[in-house]
Amino acid sequence: MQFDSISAFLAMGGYGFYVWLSYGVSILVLALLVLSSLSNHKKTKQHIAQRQKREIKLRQAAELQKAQASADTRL
Amino acid sequence: MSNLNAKIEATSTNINPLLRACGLTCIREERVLFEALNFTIAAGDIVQIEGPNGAGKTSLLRILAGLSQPYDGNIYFQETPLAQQREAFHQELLYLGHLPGVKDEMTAQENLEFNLALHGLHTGSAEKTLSEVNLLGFEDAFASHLSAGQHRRISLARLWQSQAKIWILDEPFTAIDKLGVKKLEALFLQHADNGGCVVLTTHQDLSLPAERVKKVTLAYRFS
Amino acid sequence: MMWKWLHPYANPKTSYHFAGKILPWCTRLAVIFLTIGVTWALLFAPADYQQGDTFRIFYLHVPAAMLSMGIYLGMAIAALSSLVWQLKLADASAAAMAPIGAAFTFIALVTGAAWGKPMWGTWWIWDARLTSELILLFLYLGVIALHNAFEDKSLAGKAAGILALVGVINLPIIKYSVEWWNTLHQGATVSKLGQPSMSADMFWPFLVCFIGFACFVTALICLRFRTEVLNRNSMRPWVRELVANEGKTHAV
Amino acid sequence: MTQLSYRAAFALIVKRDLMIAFRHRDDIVNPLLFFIIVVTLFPLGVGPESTTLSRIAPGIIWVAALLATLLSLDRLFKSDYADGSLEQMLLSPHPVFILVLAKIVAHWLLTGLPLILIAPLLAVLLHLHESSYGALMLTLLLGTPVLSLLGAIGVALTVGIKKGGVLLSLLVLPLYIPVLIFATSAIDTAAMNLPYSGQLAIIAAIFFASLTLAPFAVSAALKVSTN
Repeated sequence: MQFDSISAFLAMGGYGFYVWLSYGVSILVLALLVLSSLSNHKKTKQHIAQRQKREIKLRQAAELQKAQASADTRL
Repeated sequence: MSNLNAKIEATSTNINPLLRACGLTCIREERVLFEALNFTIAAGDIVQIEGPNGAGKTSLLRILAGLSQPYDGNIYFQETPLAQQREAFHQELLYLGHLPGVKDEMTAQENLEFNLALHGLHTGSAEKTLSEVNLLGFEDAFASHLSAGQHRRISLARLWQSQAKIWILDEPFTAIDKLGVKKLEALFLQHADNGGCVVLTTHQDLSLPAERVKKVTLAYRFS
Repeated sequence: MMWKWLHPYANPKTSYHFAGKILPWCTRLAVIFLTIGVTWALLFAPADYQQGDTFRIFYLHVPAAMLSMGIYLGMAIAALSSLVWQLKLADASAAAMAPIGAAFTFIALVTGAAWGKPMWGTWWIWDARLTSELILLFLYLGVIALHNAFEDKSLAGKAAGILALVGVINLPIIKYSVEWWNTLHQGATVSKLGQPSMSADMFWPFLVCFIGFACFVTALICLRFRTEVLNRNSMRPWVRELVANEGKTHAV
Repeated sequence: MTQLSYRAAFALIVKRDLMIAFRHRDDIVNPLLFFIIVVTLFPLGVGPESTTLSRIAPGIIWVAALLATLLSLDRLFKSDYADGSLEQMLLSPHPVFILVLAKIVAHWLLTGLPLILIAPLLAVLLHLHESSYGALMLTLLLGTPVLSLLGAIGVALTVGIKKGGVLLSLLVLPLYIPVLIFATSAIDTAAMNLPYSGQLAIIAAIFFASLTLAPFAVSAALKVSTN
């Protein structure tokens, strides 16, 4: 252990601000990166699920239209 | 998964096709336009690509011309993959897309001459060629003074001088009057009879004899 | 053309699941190594006899700077294999790497400035290493911006790949020119941000930190790679099944 | 069928691009005016002191040249892309390398060359050191083609993107840094009456490297953009 007390640890021999700034910014940037990557992953899956639902709806609508058209021609 | 989204009504009897599409798959903006598409185009064929809007007709033509890469599959020109003989293939290719490729800063004649020169051709008489597309008297007019329809006709004029075997034409009849369409159709027939082939998309019905026109039908896919 | 189908990791589904398998292991390793490394660096490593406790920034700055260069190189290699061997997944991994590399470059810049302030008395100095790191950041931002500008993700990957390759050819030239420019204009009073000869009790925490960051980067690449694979294959049946299954488990 | 030789295809495209540019003269004149105006802004901002000006003159002229080139890059492929001529050129039976090189040469003749011709005039305005004129001309002569070549990569990548202008500068400017550094240093060295052949040799090396490599990158990029 290089430091006698917590206050000495925080002071970092007078350079506390610079050391903690570096560590703080690094942790912040990396945390943001991890969070954005996770949320991107989740969003992509949601997006795909949404598209699937839309496709099913479109297909049903097209089939309905086709059925109606063939009914019309029979009349 | 249906691989039968394309059907060919007349199968070619020619053993040695000019162009062969093998397992073509095209994906645009996360949508499969067509999948595992197979067909052959032989000398003498006039092939019409059919299908609703968004079915991938233009994408198919661009892939055939070698402008776009398919997601999967290959195009063979005289049984060799396109990628291996780009220049030899382009020597035999005339592609006209949606955009006419006409520069506003050049005259109709200069545009025609440049486009032909790129393919190593000289216009015997630009005047005569331009008159085929109803542009007689516009030779010296700058393209900026001409209409969009006239731009299209300048680019179509190349057909009369072309020596390429394969014509790939995306909607060649837009902005062309009835007489012009007749003329073009006659030209297509003549080209096919001379051992060439024509691949085209069109919204209008072709008035060519049905037995001469092969059809490739693309269906609209939801996924 | 055939071998890419024979090669199991050229298959999106296989590589998606493979990346999913290494992801938790890399995460665990990263947590372990980084915890040990950072504690060691902050609490137990000795202070430098000249630079004092500011030297503890070194344990962040140097791994970040090394990784920022390494990731760019990795991105360029991935781009090359995508362009030359038509590996569709390679550009997905290149796309996955760009933001991570940019983040590490940014960290290297900020820690470099924070280290420089007590040493040089100014936040920014046109030091060769910092300047080339700044230019590297621009290169990364260019790749990311180009990737975002395309709607179609596979086109985006190809375009960004070409740029990454051009960048990697330029990078040594830029680095050399900046170093040369720096020696030309350097005043006599400015001492370079040098690494003092490292003693063993400084080297080991550095190594542990570096390994920790490397594992962290690998884990992040796996995660982002999976997202990119999903993005590019959203119309494939296996992706549909996967998404549908996950939707069910969430609903329950 | 007659096949055009590579040289004939090259000449054909250079001639066409020059003809179009001469009929649309604003495209040549505007970047030049920009170059002149940017250079004249500096004395107004920094002050008319001749010692300061002559010290920063190489940097000003070169940065202004970079920006003027950047401004003119758009016309390299943009209009050809928009009206479909680019696609026709890519479909012509010539190696894309030749076509791309021809377009870049035409671009340099229309922007790089005028910049070189007008640079000594601006150097006079900035009180450039008398012994530096040779170095200024030589670095511009070797450096501006590099700007056109590297810039072409950026344009080829962004030509299909709707708001590609700002993106283009982000992509291209970092690549210009080595040329900027070596060129200004050559001019500075010349001002001290020292030999600057080392810097010139490096710029020449960069020129030849980009001359051989850039057209390949541009062709690959154009294939992506027209896809």
